[in-house]
Amino acid sequence: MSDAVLTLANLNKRFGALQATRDVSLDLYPGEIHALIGPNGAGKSTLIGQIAGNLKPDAGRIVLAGRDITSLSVAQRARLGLGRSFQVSSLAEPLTVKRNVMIAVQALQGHSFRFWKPVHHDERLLAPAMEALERMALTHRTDTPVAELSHGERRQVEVACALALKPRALLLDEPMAGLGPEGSARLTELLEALKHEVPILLIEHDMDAVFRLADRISVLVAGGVIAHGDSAAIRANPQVREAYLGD
Amino acid sequence: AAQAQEVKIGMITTLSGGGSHLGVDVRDGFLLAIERSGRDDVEVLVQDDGNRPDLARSLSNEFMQRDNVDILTGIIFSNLAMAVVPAAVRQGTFYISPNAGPSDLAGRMCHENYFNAAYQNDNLHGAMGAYMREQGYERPIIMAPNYPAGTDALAGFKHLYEGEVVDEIYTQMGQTDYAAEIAQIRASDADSLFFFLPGGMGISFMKQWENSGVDLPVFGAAFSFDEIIIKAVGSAAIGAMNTSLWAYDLDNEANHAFVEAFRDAYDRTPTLYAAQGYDTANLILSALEKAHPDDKDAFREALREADFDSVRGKFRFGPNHHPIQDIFVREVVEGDDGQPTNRLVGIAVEDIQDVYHTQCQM
Amino acid sequence: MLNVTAIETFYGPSQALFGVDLSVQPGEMVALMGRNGMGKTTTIRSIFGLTPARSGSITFESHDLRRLPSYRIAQAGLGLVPEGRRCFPNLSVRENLLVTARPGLWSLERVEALFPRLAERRTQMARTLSGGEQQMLAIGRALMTNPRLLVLDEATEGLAPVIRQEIWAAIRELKAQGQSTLIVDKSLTELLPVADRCTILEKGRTVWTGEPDALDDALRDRYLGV
Amino acid sequence: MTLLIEQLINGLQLGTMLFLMASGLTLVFGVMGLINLAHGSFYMVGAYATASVTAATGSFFIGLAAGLAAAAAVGALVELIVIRRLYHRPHLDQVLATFALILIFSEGTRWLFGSSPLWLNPPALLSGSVTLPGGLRYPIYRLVLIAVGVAVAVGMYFLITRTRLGMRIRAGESDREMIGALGVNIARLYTLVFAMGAALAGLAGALVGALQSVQVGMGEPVLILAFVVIVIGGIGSIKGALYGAILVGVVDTLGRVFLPLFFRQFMSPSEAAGVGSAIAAMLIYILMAVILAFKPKGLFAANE
Amino acid sequence: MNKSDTPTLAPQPGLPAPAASWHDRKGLVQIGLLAVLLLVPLAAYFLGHIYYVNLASRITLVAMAAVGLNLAIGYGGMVSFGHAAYFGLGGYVAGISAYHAFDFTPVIGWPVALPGSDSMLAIWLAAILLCGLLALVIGAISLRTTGVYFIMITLAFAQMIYYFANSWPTYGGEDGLPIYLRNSLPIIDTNDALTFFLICFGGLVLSLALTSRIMKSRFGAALTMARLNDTRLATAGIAPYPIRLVAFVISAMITGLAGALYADLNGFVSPTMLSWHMSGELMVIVILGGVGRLYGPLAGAILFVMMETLLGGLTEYWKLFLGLVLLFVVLFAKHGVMGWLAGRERHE
Ligand SMILES: Nc1ncnc2c1ncn2[C@@H]1O[C@H](COP(=O)(O)OP(=O)(O)OP(=O)(O)O)[C@@H](O)[C@H]1O
Ligand SMILES: Nc1ncnc2c1ncn2[C@@H]1O[C@H](COP(=O)(O)OP(=O)(O)OP(=O)(O)O)[C@@H](O)[C@H]1O
Ligand SMILES: [Mg+2]
Ligand SMILES: [Mg+2]
Repeated sequence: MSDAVLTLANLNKRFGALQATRDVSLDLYPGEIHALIGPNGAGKSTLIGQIAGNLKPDAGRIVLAGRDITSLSVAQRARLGLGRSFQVSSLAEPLTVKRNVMIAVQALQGHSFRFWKPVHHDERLLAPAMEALERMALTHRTDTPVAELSHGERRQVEVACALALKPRALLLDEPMAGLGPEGSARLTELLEALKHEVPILLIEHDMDAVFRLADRISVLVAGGVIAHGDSAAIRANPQVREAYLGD
Repeated sequence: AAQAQEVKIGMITTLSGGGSHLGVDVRDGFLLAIERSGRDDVEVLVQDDGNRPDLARSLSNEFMQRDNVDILTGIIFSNLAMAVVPAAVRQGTFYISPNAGPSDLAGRMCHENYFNAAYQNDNLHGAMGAYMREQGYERPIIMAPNYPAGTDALAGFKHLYEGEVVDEIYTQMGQTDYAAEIAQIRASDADSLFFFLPGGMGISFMKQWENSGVDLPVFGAAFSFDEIIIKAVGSAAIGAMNTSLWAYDLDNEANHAFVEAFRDAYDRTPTLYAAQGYDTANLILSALEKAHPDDKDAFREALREADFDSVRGKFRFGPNHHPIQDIFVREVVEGDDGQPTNRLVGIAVEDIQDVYHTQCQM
Repeated sequence: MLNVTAIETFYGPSQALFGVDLSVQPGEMVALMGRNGMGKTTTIRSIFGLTPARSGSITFESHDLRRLPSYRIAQAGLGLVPEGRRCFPNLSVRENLLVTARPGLWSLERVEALFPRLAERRTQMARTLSGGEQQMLAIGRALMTNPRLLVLDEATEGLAPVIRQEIWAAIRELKAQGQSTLIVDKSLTELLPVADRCTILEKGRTVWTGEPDALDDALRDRYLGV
Repeated sequence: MTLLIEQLINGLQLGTMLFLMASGLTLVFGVMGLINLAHGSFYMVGAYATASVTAATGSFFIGLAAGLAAAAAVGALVELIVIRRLYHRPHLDQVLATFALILIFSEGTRWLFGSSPLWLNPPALLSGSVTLPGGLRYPIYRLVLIAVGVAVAVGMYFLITRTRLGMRIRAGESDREMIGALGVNIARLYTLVFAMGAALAGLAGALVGALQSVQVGMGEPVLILAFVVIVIGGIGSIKGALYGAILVGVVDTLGRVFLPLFFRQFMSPSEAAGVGSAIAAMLIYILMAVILAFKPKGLFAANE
Repeated sequence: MNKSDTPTLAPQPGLPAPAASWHDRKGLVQIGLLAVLLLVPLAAYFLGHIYYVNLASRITLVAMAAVGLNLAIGYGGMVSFGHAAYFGLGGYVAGISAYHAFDFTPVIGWPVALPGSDSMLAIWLAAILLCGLLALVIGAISLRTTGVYFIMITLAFAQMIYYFANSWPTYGGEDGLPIYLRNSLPIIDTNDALTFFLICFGGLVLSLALTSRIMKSRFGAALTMARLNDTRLATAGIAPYPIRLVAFVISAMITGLAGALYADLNGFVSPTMLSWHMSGELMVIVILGGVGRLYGPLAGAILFVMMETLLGGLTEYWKLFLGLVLLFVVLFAKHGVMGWLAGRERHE
């Protein structure tokens, strides 16, 4: 088990009286897509928040590639290779798509205290950004301000930003939400290819996609993991059917 | 006389923002005198400094460098005077102060081209100290805002009071609530209160003082008791004694003429500041009769002579070009119209001279 | 009851709608479809006067909606569940429901019965709700205005399958009660069976209108990418 | 000891005065998301209207009513003409526009009323002082101010948290477009709120004007203090404004009195008075910086 | 932190576009502004109107202070309501240093005796360093807060310094501190109005160039992102706090240098330079010119100072008209004077 890229050990988080995550332990292995499903409000986004560093866990440990990152800041974790997308898009609206992606590349290439060289036509920033956009089939939108994108397109930009970080582990919070059937299908394909480069922790309510993509599935209900297994096992689990899947 | 050439006077004064009624009165008094002189070769340019030193400084440059004025005047507040005067007089322009007389300009930094036609800042406070001593008050408590003019005021008071004061209270600039200070005064065993709170601060203080139930005789300098301020304070001001270098009921011919003319022209009773503005203008006019400012030495000499009928009665300059003059005591009483007004009581100190003239080397 | 004819809408200088036609009859449920970025949301924004159409006509019963400010449009009887939920984050769940409520069939009790989770979270601030909870809240909030025409923009996005089923059940129930609805949703399997009519947009134009049954594979492939 | 108690009451009273000003500001500021530097102008308008109507009619209470009405009317007018165009604009534009309004109001008032301060005193009914239990003599008018402040606080709290109007106001703050699309005439609502905030400022100006000098620019120092108060309390929170105001009032009062006494332990009285009052002047700013350094959203951060 | 709980304080300009070129309207406007600022005082000097040269110096320095502030407000989204602290500190550095040089007394006697100096170079360096240091301390604390809280905490620090200067008697307290002789430079005669103007003008051009260059760099890209969406920046792997802090410090340094020159121009420094009115005025100039526009502060300063001087001579109620003009600009020239002259900023 020691080769896990990302290990969560007994993460706990409380909001007042609400136990948002309860003793959650998970592993993410190279080459896999690990899906995290569960009812609305189960604590999935809260968990991602704790992994990415936006929320501080009350107890528990997070280990990325053998390194304990529990006490690191969001930015430090990102530089160590944690990429994420937000459930509700969080981009710089007035900037172009390209610029939104370039900032991730810039972080990756080292510190940002360079005051002199213009970034404007810096190929070292531009090329990797374009590559990420190409993967999301967004090249026709590179020079459009994000504010002018449709909902679905923004979701794609989010994923592109995460990819540009060349992450070691990718946390995707409902990347399919808002995508049309066509977009979903394309993203499904992409993720399938991508998982060989970077393992993905995927939160998704689109069960067609989840069952098709996930190597393993964990089911989170009321903050705790109630089931764990491959698609078939989860599909068959009566508890999961009742709490989440329905009939 | 040297009337052939035009004379330009630049007036920088505070016409907007805090303390603007002082500037308005100085200006009105000054212009009244010019008008009454009937001289049409004297041009007065007026600019508003908004009570800001940097703007005042820039305006003085404008007057000197663009308009080539011969004489500058008008500044109300000491800190603005400090920003403008030293540089202006060094460049050879005359500055005649109608109000502010900071200690530095009277002493260390005095200059041959600088004249003060009003007072040195300490004059009124010191005179009140002397007056209170003479009246037999033994335990005054004294109060002023914590800024140079405030600390100078209290120092000036103590200098001529020549006794122990019960306590000194420093308030904040622009403070509006004085409940805490009033409680402190009540708790002390003082037999009288002297305060220096110019402008709105004095109004607030007096109003709050009235309702507090503390019953001590109140003394101050004219700055907190000019006709405009006591009208705003109302009944609370009645009975307060204040020192002034002038009173509208001062009995001399120049003054009668001035008060009447001012009331005619502006439909209000002149304040101390109007009188100072008027005297400043008359001082300048008297010198112009003898010399043109282009002839600097002659003009300076003419100013020194102070050969004009001051509304204060007598007036002369000390060696540092600050006045040596009588300081009067006034009491706030209810006037004929039911509104408070000042009534002349007597002379507090005759021929007072500031202490800084010894530091002045001209 | 709702008639949209040939509207053109601009975001600043860039045109998003190039002639959308759409109508909803009383008691009818109309599905508005199209790929990402084709103008579905823009059409809805134009109906509500949020991004006013520059030309064309929009009428609702006797009202000319293009002449009304958006609050009058809502008062005329349109209820909106916007894309992206947009609950009032600084109001509690209950306050969100009550803040714009108008009297009618739907009351706090009925909405809470429809979404029991909202009842559990009654006093929580909406900003701290999970995504799905917020979605329920947005639907509940629109129902509380007791609209004659309900407009749902991606109302089931991000919901757990069970909940989604519940919401679809609720939508079907609303339909059974004769509620007129205009609906945008990407899950065709759920949408098509309930819809009475479909309108498909492409590049800001109405390109097809018809019964769901008439939506054959060729059309789907061409306009919806499935 | 009595002195300490008296000073505490003084602090409380200063606090309630500040609260009157701060409550309107926090309402407009927190709730409508508008930085309104011109709030101090409404304070001035209230005081001027009260002073002139009192002078004309001889009745302070008629004057007070006029002051409230004038401030509310001016507020509504300003909202309709200027503020309305600013909601969707960046905060900085609001700063510039309301700064311009300050200039216009101040100089406009000076044009109308002249540079001289106006007369306004508390009504005879409320002047003089009473003896409190414990033998302390205290001005009646100040006690009335405390009562008015508390009443306004309770009323406002109720309005914002318990009424539909309050909910709509808050909803409008977070998403103006949405509340409109759900059928609320948000524009009218905002005019109402703005006028209400202005009326509160006018009330403060009228009441406080009777204790201070009614003059042009009287609103500016109070404005800054009111900002300090709402920031310490947490923007948008009426409760925060109340506690913040009382905290600032008490700290300021006690600082002014006791710091000079404190420094007397090691300096001459003159020096101690100077140093003490210099630090006292900085005290509330130090207080604010310390509070924000530890609680970056104020003591009672709203919406959390 | 997401958008709904942090009001965006600054409007949303993007990175500055490439340097002014002859081809576009913006470039023309920028070059035009600089040319007017340079040529008018030149002409005035040779026609013998020293006053206009000094007026131009004043515009230049106010503009430069505002350029500093613009870096914080416009580009960094940090709405500082306390930049007068740096402007005034710069001024006091010049004043105090000159005061001691004049008196031959040390500025501090311990641990090392530091003599006063009337050399502008030394003063500039000291002003820049001290302002940077002060901004580092103030920024480190203030940047923990956001939005309106940031506005107020920066104001709080500035007010502390203001009250301190006001009641500290050594350097004149409220009366201020005169600088009898303008500080000097080797070879050059700084007392000559035109020479002094050219020094100021150089400072302005330098600070404009610096700002432009910085905003095009990687640091600028990060700062822009910190302003627009700091969660995104952090998620991308760059911590927003140090980026902001550094920008804040640079901004204070520019404003501080302008302050030092301003004191020399006036021959005088007083607490007014530290007051919140000064902070407000700088802010108004930035907004008036166009927030986050490189040449906005210059356009704003020209307009503001000109209005102040022109209206002041016309009527006692000039501030009323100033207010009306400002109001008109906000309501009808949406993106400030630069927006009006040169069109909206677009992002590449
Ligand atoms: N800051 C907070 N304060 C209080 N409660 C919170 C906070 N953030 C989240 N919660 C609560 O924690 C629970 C878990 O929320 P979370 O967003 O993680 O759910 P989720 O599993 O991502 O749901 P969804 O699939 O609907 O997005 C929810 O009930 C939510 O209301
Ligand atoms: N605020 C805006 N400014 C400029 N253009 C916009 C804006 N919002 C949307 N657009 C453009 O208008 C077009 C239609 O967008 P709209 O949001 O209506 O699409 P949609 O059909 O709802 O897509 P989705 O399924 O992704 O939500 C898109 O091309 C989009 O880029
Ligand atoms: Mg979630
Ligand atoms: Mg859409």
